[in-house]
Amino acid sequence: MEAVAFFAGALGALGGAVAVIALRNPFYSVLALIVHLISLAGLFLLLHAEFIAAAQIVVYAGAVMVLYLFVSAYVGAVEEPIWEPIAGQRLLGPLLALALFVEVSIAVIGTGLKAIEAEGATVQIGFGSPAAIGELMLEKFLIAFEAASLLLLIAAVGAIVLAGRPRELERESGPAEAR
Amino acid sequence: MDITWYLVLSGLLFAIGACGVLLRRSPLVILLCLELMLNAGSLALIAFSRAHDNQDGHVFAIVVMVVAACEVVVGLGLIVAMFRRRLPLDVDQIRVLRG
Amino acid sequence: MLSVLLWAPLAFGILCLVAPRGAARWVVLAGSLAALGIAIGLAVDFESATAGMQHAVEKSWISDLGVSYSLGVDGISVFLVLLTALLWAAATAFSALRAYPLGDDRSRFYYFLLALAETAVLGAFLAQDLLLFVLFFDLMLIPFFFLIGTFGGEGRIAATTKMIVYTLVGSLLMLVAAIATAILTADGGELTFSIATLRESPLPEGSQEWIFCFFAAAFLVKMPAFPIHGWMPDAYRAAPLPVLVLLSAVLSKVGAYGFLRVVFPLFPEATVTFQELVLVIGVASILYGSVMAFTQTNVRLVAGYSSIAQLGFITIGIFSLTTDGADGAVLQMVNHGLVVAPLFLIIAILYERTRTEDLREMGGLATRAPVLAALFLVVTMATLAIPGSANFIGEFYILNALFQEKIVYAIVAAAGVALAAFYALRLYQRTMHNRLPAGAISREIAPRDALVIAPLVACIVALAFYPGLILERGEAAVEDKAASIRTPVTASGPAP
Amino acid sequence: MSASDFAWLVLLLPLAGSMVIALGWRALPGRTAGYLGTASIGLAFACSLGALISLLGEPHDARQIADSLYDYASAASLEIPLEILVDPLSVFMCLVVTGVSTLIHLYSVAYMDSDAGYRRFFALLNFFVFSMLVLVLAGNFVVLIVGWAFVGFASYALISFWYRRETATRAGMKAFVINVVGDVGLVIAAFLVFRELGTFGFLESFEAARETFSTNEGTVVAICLLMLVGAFAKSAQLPLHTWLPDAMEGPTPVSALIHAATMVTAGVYLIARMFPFFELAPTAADISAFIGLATLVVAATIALVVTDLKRIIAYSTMSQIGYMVVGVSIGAYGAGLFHLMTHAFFKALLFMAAGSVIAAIAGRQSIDGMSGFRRALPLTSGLLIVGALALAGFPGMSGFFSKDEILVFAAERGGMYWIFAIGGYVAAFLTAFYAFRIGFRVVLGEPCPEARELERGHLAHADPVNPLTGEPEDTEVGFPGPEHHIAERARPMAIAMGALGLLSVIGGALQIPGVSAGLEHFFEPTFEESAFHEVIPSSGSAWLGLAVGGAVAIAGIALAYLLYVARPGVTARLAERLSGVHRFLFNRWYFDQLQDALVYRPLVGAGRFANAVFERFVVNGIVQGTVGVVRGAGSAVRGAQSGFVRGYALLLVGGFTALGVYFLAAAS
Repeated sequence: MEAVAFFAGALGALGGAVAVIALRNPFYSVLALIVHLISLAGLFLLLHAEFIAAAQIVVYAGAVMVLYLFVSAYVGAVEEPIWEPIAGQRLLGPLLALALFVEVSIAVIGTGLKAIEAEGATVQIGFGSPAAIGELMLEKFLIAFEAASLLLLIAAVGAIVLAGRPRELERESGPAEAR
Repeated sequence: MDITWYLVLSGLLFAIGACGVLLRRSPLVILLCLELMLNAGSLALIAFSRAHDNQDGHVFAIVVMVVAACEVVVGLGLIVAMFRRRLPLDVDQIRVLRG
Repeated sequence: MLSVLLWAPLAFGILCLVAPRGAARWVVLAGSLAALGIAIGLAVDFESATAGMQHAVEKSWISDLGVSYSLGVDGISVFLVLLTALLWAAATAFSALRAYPLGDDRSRFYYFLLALAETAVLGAFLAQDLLLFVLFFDLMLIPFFFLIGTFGGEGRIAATTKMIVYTLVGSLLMLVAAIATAILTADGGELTFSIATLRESPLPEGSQEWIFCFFAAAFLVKMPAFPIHGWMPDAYRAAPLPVLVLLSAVLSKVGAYGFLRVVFPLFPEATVTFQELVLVIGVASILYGSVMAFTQTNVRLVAGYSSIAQLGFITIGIFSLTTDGADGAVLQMVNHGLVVAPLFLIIAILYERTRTEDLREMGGLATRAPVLAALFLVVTMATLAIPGSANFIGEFYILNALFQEKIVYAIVAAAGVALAAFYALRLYQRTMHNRLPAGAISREIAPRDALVIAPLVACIVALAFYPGLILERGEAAVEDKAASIRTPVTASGPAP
Repeated sequence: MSASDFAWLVLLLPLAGSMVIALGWRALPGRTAGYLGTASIGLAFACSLGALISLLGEPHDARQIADSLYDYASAASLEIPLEILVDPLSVFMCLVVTGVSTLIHLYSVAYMDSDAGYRRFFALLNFFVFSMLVLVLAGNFVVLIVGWAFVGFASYALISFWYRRETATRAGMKAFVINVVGDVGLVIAAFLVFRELGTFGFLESFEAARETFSTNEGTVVAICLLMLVGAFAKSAQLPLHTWLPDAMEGPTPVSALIHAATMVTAGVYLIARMFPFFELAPTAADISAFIGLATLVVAATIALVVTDLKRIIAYSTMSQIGYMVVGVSIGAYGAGLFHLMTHAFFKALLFMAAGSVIAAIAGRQSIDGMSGFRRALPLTSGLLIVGALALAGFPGMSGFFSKDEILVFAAERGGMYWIFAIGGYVAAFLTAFYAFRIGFRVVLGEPCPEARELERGHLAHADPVNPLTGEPEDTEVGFPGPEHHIAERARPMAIAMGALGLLSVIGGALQIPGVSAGLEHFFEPTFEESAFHEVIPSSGSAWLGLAVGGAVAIAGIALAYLLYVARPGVTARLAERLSGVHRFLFNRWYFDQLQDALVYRPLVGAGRFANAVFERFVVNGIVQGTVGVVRGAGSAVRGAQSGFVRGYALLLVGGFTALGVYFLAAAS
């Protein structure tokens, strides 16, 4: 049963991922990513990470992806040219990605991780629950938590600055004595 | 289910994301591929958490989410700014900083 | 206390970035004055009999690498710290009082860089951890790069590039050498960068030698010494004068100081091996600097090459490997700083009056400016180390020590003293005396400039009455360093 | 108060005077600065007298008092206190220096009156006196060197006092640099003393020297020769003399004080002070005596042909110092110092008179334009003649006794030393001749236009010009003031000159063979250890020497009278007939050119060469090479900086992959 769930989730995630990079229209790519994220949330559930799974769906697949959708709709569908300007990129890119995957696989299967019990440790009830995570965040990882919140704030400010009206446009159109 | 499966899956997703970053030219899609890579990382973190019965990985997954959110905000901001300045939405055409 | 001294300038520097534009310079000035106050306190409080560190601060910083945040002053550094604080206050005040950089809305940046540079230099003088020293040593480069590159005169880009190429090569060699020292000393054991600990187990002679060369390269470039002074003329020509004051008066000392602080205790055997080589470099610097100084026509370069000669004296004093010589060198470091700083400030004033830095087009400025002329005359006499000045006592100690050890070098170096008389006097005469050229105005020194220069000259005069002040306080620490050369700790088996 | 307390006061007063004038320059109206300066030196003179009296009150063998104020620069193995040595020699020098200085200050009060640098002048002049006193009172080598260099500095500052004149600034530079060469010699001598004897103190090193060195040992000869470099540079002896004639660019009182009466005799003082070393190194002492003799003769010959009034007196100074150097080098310390004193009197007087004459002729200095001032300047003319008589060694005058005493001493030592006696008398003849070349040409003869004008009560006035080059002066600050002052009209000048005239006449009475030997006796505590202490010419031979000297002097004066008064015009024909000799002498034996060619030009050439070739190719070559390497490396990897972000990403991933391979390899 668990295996079925895993493969279903894995297939969804992989399919979504491949679709993201394969589809020509960014709008569809975003939709594919949503599929991918939801499948991933399923996998998280299998790993007893209920809170993360919930956050994944609500925050990621929900809020963040909506942002992507808006932007891609705003920008419009831009077809990428077929012609590749960088010599070797077409060939080397997938090759390196494959090499990366092979390396990770070797690392995971072949060498260092034999010590991990196949099924993982037995976990208590409450593992991955919001309560447990919250406790960790506010005690052990308080500084990381605060740093993350600061980062968010800065990002928000940065986005406003970036997306605001371009300065020079303002100057050009603004009153002459501004300069 | 063997934890190894999750890890291999995570590696595969990461490789796919990397491949996308290397191949796609629309900044928007590159951002999406970055999300893929980040999520592959989250998956590995949570899998390790499960293996070790240690919830620290969960916290890091949340932090990764935060980072992803920030990146989205800034990245999309950049894209919108580029669009409004009528710059081409193609990373290959924005190459003033070359040697 | 030392931490406050070290970080106060930077703190004020950061404060100046958020201060209103008009107040920025006063904020940094306040910071440098605060540092000066603390430095004076340190000097007053100084215990002259002990060779060890005083006011030491010791905290583990990067424990895995054995790097600690460890500060301290001893007889060698206490007056250098005071000199640094004094000259920074002077240069900042000189800039601030004349609202330099003129009409430039980057002034906050300028003052911030000044403050950053002060912290970096103080750090280099205070650090008792090898890696910390190297970090501060390299940090000094950054503000000066921007100060010259942004606010400099003609040719500043080429000048900074040259300077960076030179000093960066030196710095990198030093970084490698510092890390190698720690790793080789630890020999698989626990890493430490503490100078005091490293000193107890010196390296085998073979590794000492190449590490010595790396350190020496960094220090000699910084000084600069002949023949690796190639960055000096361009940088001196381009740098803004208040910055040049610091570059010439303080930064050059860090190199000489490094020999005493790092090289002597850590690489005693290599020091003995290379003594002759460094002496040759020092004597060559003296002669070359002097001869160049009296053929130059640019006033900055006259002062610049004279600095090369003076630093040559300091080098040979240190490498006489005696207490006398090194003590004289410590005194001479302070003297040279005290002398060259007002010299460059006066050059700035002369430039305002003549609109040129070419000696051939200057002259006659003494007429309406007796005070300026008197101040300049005192500085000139101290530059040429007239007996009766503290500079003379410094040179006397240095040459006497060398004379007892290596008589030939001492006699050749003594020729430099006579040459100094010529170039220093030439600088004074060609600017202040003879006829006033067309276009030049003889005008008395402005009160705001006198406020900066007069105290420096007063320091020169006061020190002339009692050079023993520095000699006596430096003696114990210098003796400690010189002793490590005479009787090196041999952990690496019996000496051959 | 003990003698050393007085000595400290002697030092302090001129320094205080100098500081007060220098710092209060704006607050001192009119001649206040001048009188202030004079008073401080006068008080110093009084204190010197106090030191003398309290020293005489001490028992004979307690008349060498070393006293230190504080540790000036003691650390490690060096001990350098601020130390003075009060003994008959230093007190004698103090008396001469402060005494003559007081009078010259007084003279300057009026003479410099219209100069815009009045206060600067007195501040510097007082500083000079202070430095000179440091020099003579020094109790160890370091303090001696300090005083030595300070007088050099004061001399420089006063030579180039009129700094708008390029000739003056160049002369100042020359004087200073040559003096620094001397300083370096002295410094190295001190190093050598320290190395061998382990001390810088005078008394300690003298004692140690007698124990350590054997006679004529290489080291002690080296020490003495190095000291001689210092002494000769300061005392303008061959070949380091070229600065002294140029130093006449300074104001006349400066020439009188520094370049005649006091500073230039420092070398003589040094040799006398260091006599224990010189007696251990007779070779060095003989070299010194021969150089003194050479200077004596060379300078006297040059003085025969030079036309600039002040420069004639300057060469005369060199020549007279030659006498003193001969004296102290052959062991006639008392006689040498006696001549130092009398020379200070009459040479200062001569310069003062010359200053008065130059003022009367509106600042010109060539004696070709001067004649017949006897009625126009009665006082000046009279005192000029008195000075010339004393210089010539006319019987009864001060110079008569002091000069001959040296020569008699030389004869008394016999053997080789006869050369000095004979050479000295030859030079004495030349001296008498040139002394009256000045005297007769200025005083006698047809009055020149300026003199006539002055007889009618009007002081000549002309636009100021540089007396050497004739170019008009830049009349802002830094030139001789617009007005001139002559002794007949300025009381301070008259008083100072009168007092010196009196001293020039009676100064010889201190030590007349067979009558009085006050000075010799007074110096005994200092020179007690001297080997030549016992060499005292009998009064018979001394009187014989005096008779020869007197005769030579009168002969010289007579020849001068013949050539300049009885048959004017002969000299011009003589100069034409012997044009080669004349040109040689007029160009001062080509010493300047020699120095220029041997020292200055090579150094400047080396600098130019270094600048043009070395700096450009070698020093810059290093950096150019480095830059080339960096640039080459840069352009090699430049292709990678394509600007394609994805290209960079590819490199990044490639790097990752490579790292992964490395880690996997390392782990397996």
